[in-house]
Amino acid sequence: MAEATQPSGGRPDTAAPAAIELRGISKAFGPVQANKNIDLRVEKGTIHGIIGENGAGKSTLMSILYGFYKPDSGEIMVNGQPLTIADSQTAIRAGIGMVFQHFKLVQNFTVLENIILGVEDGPMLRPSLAKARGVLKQLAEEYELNVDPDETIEELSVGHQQRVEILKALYREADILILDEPTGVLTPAEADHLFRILEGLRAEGKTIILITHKLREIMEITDSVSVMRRGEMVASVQTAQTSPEELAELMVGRKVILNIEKAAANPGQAVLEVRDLRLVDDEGVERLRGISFDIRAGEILGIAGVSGNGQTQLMELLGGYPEKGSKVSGTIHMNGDNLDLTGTKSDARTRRKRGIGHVPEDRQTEGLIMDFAAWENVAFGYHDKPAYQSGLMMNNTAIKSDAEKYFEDFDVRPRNTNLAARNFSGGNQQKIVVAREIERNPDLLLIGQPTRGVDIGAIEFIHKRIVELRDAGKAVLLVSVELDEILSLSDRIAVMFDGRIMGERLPSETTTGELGLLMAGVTDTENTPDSAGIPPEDRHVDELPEGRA
Amino acid sequence: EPALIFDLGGKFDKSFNEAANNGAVRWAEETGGSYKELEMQSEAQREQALRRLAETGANPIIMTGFAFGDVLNKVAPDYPDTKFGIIDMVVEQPNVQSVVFTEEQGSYLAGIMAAMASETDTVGFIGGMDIPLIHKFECGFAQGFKSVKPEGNVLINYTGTTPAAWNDPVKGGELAKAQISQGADVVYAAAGGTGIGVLQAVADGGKLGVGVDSNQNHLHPGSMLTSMVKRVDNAVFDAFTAGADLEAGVKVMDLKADGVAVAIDDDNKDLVTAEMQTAIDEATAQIADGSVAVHDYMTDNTCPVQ
Amino acid sequence: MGLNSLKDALTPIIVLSICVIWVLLDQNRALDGIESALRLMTPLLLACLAGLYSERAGVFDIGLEGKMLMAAFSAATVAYLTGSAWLGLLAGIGGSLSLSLIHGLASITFRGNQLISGVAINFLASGLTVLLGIKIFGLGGRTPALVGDARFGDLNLPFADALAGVPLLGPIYSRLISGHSILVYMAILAVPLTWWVLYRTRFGLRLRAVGENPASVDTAGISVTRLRYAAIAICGILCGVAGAYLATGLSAGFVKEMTAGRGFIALAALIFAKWRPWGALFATLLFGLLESLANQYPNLDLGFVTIPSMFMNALPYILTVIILAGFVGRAIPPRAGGEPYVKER
Amino acid sequence: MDKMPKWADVILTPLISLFLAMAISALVILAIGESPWVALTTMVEGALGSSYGWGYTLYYTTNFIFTGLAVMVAYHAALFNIGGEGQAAMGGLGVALVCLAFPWPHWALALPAAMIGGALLGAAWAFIPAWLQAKRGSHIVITTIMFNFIAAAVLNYVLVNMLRPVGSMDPASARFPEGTHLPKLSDIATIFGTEWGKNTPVNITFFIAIAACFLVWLLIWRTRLGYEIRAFGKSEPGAMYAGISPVRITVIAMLISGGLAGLMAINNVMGESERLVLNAVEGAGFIGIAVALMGRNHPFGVFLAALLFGFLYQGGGELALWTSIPRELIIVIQALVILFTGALDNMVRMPLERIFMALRKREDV
Ligand SMILES: Nc1ncnc2c1ncn2[C@@H]1O[C@H](COP(=O)(O)OP(=O)(O)OP(=O)(O)O)[C@@H](O)[C@H]1O
Ligand SMILES: Nc1ncnc2c1ncn2[C@@H]1O[C@H](COP(=O)(O)OP(=O)(O)OP(=O)(O)O)[C@@H](O)[C@H]1O
Ligand SMILES: [Mg+2]
Ligand SMILES: [Mg+2]
Repeated sequence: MAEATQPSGGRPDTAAPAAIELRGISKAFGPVQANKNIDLRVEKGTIHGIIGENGAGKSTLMSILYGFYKPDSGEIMVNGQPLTIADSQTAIRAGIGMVFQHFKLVQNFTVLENIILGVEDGPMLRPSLAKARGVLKQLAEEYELNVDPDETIEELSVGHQQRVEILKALYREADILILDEPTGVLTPAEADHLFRILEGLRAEGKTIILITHKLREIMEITDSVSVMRRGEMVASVQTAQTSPEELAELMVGRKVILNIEKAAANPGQAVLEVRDLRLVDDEGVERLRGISFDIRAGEILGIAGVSGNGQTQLMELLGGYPEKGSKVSGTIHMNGDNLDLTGTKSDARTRRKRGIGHVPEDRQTEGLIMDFAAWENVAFGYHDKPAYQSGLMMNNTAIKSDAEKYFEDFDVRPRNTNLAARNFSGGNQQKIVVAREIERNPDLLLIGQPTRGVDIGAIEFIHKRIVELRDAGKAVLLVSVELDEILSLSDRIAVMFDGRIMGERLPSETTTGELGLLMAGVTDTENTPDSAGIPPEDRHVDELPEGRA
Repeated sequence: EPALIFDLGGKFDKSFNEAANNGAVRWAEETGGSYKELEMQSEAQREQALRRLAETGANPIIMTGFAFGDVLNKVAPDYPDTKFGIIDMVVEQPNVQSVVFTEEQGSYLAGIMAAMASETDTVGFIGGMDIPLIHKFECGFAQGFKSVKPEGNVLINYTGTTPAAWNDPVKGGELAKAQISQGADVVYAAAGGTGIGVLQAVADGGKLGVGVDSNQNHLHPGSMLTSMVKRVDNAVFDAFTAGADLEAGVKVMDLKADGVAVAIDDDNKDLVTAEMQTAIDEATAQIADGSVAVHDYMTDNTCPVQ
Repeated sequence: MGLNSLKDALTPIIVLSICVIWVLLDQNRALDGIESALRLMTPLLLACLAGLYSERAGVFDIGLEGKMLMAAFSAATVAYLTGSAWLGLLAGIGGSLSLSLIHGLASITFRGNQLISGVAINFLASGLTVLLGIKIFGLGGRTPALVGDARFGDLNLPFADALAGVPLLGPIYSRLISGHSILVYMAILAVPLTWWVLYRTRFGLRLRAVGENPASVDTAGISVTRLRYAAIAICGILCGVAGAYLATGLSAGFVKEMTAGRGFIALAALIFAKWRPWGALFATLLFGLLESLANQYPNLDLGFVTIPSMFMNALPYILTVIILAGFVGRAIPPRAGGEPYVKER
Repeated sequence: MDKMPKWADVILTPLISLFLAMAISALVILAIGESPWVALTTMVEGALGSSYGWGYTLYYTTNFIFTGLAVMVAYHAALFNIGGEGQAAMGGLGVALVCLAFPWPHWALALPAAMIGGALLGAAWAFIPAWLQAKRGSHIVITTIMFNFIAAAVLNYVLVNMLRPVGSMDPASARFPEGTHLPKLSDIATIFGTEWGKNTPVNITFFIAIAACFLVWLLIWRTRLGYEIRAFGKSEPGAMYAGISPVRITVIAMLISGGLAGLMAINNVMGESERLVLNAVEGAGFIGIAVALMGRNHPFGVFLAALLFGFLYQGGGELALWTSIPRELIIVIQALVILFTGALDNMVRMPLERIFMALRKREDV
């Protein structure tokens, strides 16, 4: 451990200059010191991982390298040459490419337009587009990065959007590729596919910096790894010489249990009975095609699937806010009572009154009002609760005292309920939402992507709480693209594909491989081995109905 | 020291505020006297301005525009020793002189001239905001026109319903062109700043325009048939001259009293034919002796000809 | 999808139907009316395209009115003083550009509120034009009337007279198309030009990108600030031409507040057009047509009832609401519009 | 966590901005060949130097409070209500109809009825744009602009053809009956035996405006509806998730907004002119936008901004009345104040923040 705190080279031959060398980089955002005197050395032709808790300063550091932010102090050497990176253009010219945590794509532009933006060949677009089309075809073949160049970004799945970002960097002939949490939005298959590409790039001599929260990925693919904590670089080590446990401890500053223990389920009465649920969105696309399932009290039903196969619509429909203009049919029974699917009694408010709690997939645009104070967010969705009213006014004291309690129980940091939600890190934001929904003690908890972009410490905590709720005899519907999460939390697993449930499995009796096949739309009977090789999302695009394109 | 208050249009409105200003300036030039003047800035200021002027001892205080009527009714009794003059409105108070003009008579003459100048038997009228005062102009004009050409046609447009109606020369120009395209060859504009656009478009289109309030003949010499002048300047001049002895009561500035007239000067004398001049003189005499009565729209909100 | 493209085609369809029906009913008046509509459309179109550049780049601009007013004043003043409409046009552009610069300073450099800045610019123009007018000419804010070369005259296209006799096309060419000020043709040409710039050039690509997602432009190494300044500069130039046309083309001089709300109508047209150049042409033409219709038929007699002039004057506004409510779908503004680009909080 | 203390942000920044605006205004005044000092003293003297000036300043302030609050409430629901002008005009019609409908025995009875009338018509005028936005997706900015024009047309028609006493030149309604005349603040002062603001139009509506500020504050930050309005304004998907109906909030927020704008008519129509005239609103609807934005969409800010604009209006009026400075100068000064305090505020804030950061660093060391 002792030697680990010294930044040291990736590969033994120290004669060659490092691809990247950062010295004493500091950066403050107002009063927040995001980076403190950071040193980092990344050798050529290696994959270097960077890990750290939410808000540790990883994205900031990489953005500085990419010329997006200007550092307050420090120097940057690229391939041994000192370089002042004033803007991203300089970084691009120095061969640095970056795939941001939040993609920097223009939603209503085509893939091609996004690719050439900023590196057009001349004042006219046509020649640039034609050239890019050719190059893109080559790159696609070379790296198996297929995307339709004429599709607009908003029509693409997140996985494909990420491909566009990678293609953007490759099109700019990047030698050094930075990926900020690339797998946060990917399915296991997609992530594997990405790693194969990264390995290919490494083989070509390119250098890759990979930011991730997933220790498994670090162990699997990186050559060396750096750990950041609270704006500081706390360690840089060879991956081969460390372990997940050690990294987790370096990151969080304490021991972390990576696998949660949970007792066997003890299911009771059916809480939710869903029959033949169908939903056609306002563009006429059938998003749910006859979904039926039960969830019993004291049980976690996990829904696995590639994102975009109807999980979002299912959760929104159960939560009481299907997209405007969509038509729904089927029945939902909650504790034996029929729930309205249309009309004023089908809204989220009524669902909450019925005892349905909901942690939405998108905490930033749905689960929280980012400009509201944390304590106000604690009442969000429950603001009409009688306990929060006093006469005509709202009882803010009651809300604040609840907020204090939740912050304490869920260890939300900083412990300041008056801060606006946007000032919390992603993990802590998620804790606020989860606390709000779980503490309400709902009969049924809908929880979507509970740990997306959340650091290890917080994941552990949130998982524990979900299991506790189940053990208290409540029903939980869990939707996640993380198969690990599904497998370790669920008592039963349903796999969704193209608006249908392809099959149900017990976690003890299934494997990642089998679930992967179901997620790709391969049903139990036609279990053909060759279809497994194709990344699932490639296939489902073709099978979507015409109206979608 | 006399005082003059202009209405919201401002003293350079190319219209009656400006005419009032001319009267005051002339008075100052001829007598060497000085006077106070104010321009309104908002509705609520009317009372403020009146009171403040009265308190500073200004006498008489002349104001232009019917919008002062209501306020003056309220303020005048509080300052019995001050004389007030209001133009375009009757206020019945012992210390107020109300000056009203018979715009319908002047417009009647303009209508006769337009009818005689028109070759297409179609003429146009363009008003600013659609309010009663402007209908008074419109109605007089139409009566005069029909008295010569009973079968002829008067096209009527109003500019708008917001204050912009008085300041939209572009719209004025388009309205004039629309009327020209319907055959109008003489267009009478009673629309403030909008009228400038009307007269411009008429001149550009080679037709004849009729100005209003002040003598606007000089704007487009040769294209201006005449201007229906309303001698607000005389009214102000007279009031200033009368000073503190300003006579209370209603003062009707009609054709007879030279309160309204059609302007004939060097700029348009070539357009005024001898028959036209005769017809004007005749009509003036008839109106004066009462054998021709020009209907005043304001009396019953209707116009006998349409 | 099919429904949406139908909705997009609706404005052109409405516009063309009005024209065709009108011509069929009363060809003579219709041609004059449509010609008038083209003139009325021109300032709206220029201002609308101005707003399009600005808003497509992510800078909202409710100051179109003020810029046009300032341009009208500067154009009239300089045209009067120099006797040249072209110098007036340059001055108009200059006047409008200086307000654009203020807007840029406030909303781009200092990341201020774009709406407030726009409101301020409208007030500023409204006050300054009259103040300067009084100072220079002493006519209560008016400029003296412009004559001769100080105004933009009407351009007669070749063969206009010769072709006038040809049935149908002849009158359309000689009366509708020919005989406008050069600025009208410039405005109409600006539509395909804008389309071409926006969709066929590098600048256009970047401009649209910066209005949708400035971070994408920034991470591509292009200056967001410079792009946005370029956009508002174009906006200033177009507003300048619009104002100059009002004062030195359509009328012969400046009258205070002479823009009379056209900047706001242009803004409405921009939303109507869904921020697209051809849409802008048809939306503003629709406004022009409605106003021209109201001008031609001031007291529409429907037989059983005569619509009073007040309502004929308000007709363009009423119909706009009805059309918006009934036919044109949701207009989605450029996503980054109205928000200053802030990298570091 | 903040870059500088709150007091600096809330007080120092606007004050410096205001100072800058005044400095540039002084340059403008110099440029037109007048004396800035005379202008300033005339304005301050005329607006704040006497109870008389205050009376007018507060009268205008009252107007701007209502329109400012109207814009503010809609703004919290992410609705940009440019229609205050039309809503206030229609509010005037509502007030006039109520006042003329009935020979009111006492103002205390007439006032609540007129308030309802004004608010109702103002709200009705906002309802259509709101409903169209919520249900049909018509952009509220366009529809409210259009409704301003339409309101002008309606008012013009009603005044000329229906409410105007026969034979009157003036497109205005008849005078309201005696029983509707609201007590002026000067009358109230007389009761207390002092003479204050004699012959100024400020009336008890001023207190209603202040109460409205407080009530709006309660509404937005203390009630469930306010919570829902703010949540909807910040994130529509969020609102859906929380079970807040976008249609309901859009319509309610605009109804409140239009109602507030309509209430302005109590002040100018019922309190001041005591009859309905054509252009009674006189741009207060538009100034409301500036007031709300400069007041940072907080009722207290709205109050201060309204006071500032009231001062500018009255001081400017005095300037135009008693000096040779044209009244348009005031519009320029207003523009500069809006520009510097509302849009260029970061020009002041950024350097200030740097100073405070540097000071803090030094303390830390
Ligand atoms: N643009 C910005 N302006 C102000 N503060 C910022 C900005 N970006 C990041 N910060 C702050 O800087 C700190 C480091 O943020 P950063 O995004 O680098 O963390 P991270 O390690 O990437 O976290 P995560 O794992 O959640 O992505 C955080 O406290 C964050 O709130
Ligand atoms: N009403 C119209 N009349 C003529 N051409 C049109 C019309 N509407 C759009 N166009 C043109 O058709 C082409 C395709 O339009 P499209 O809707 O795809 O624009 P877009 O690039 O998607 O715009 P945005 O980026 O705003 O979504 C564009 O070049 C556009 O200018
Ligand atoms: Mg990050
Ligand atoms: Mg599109």
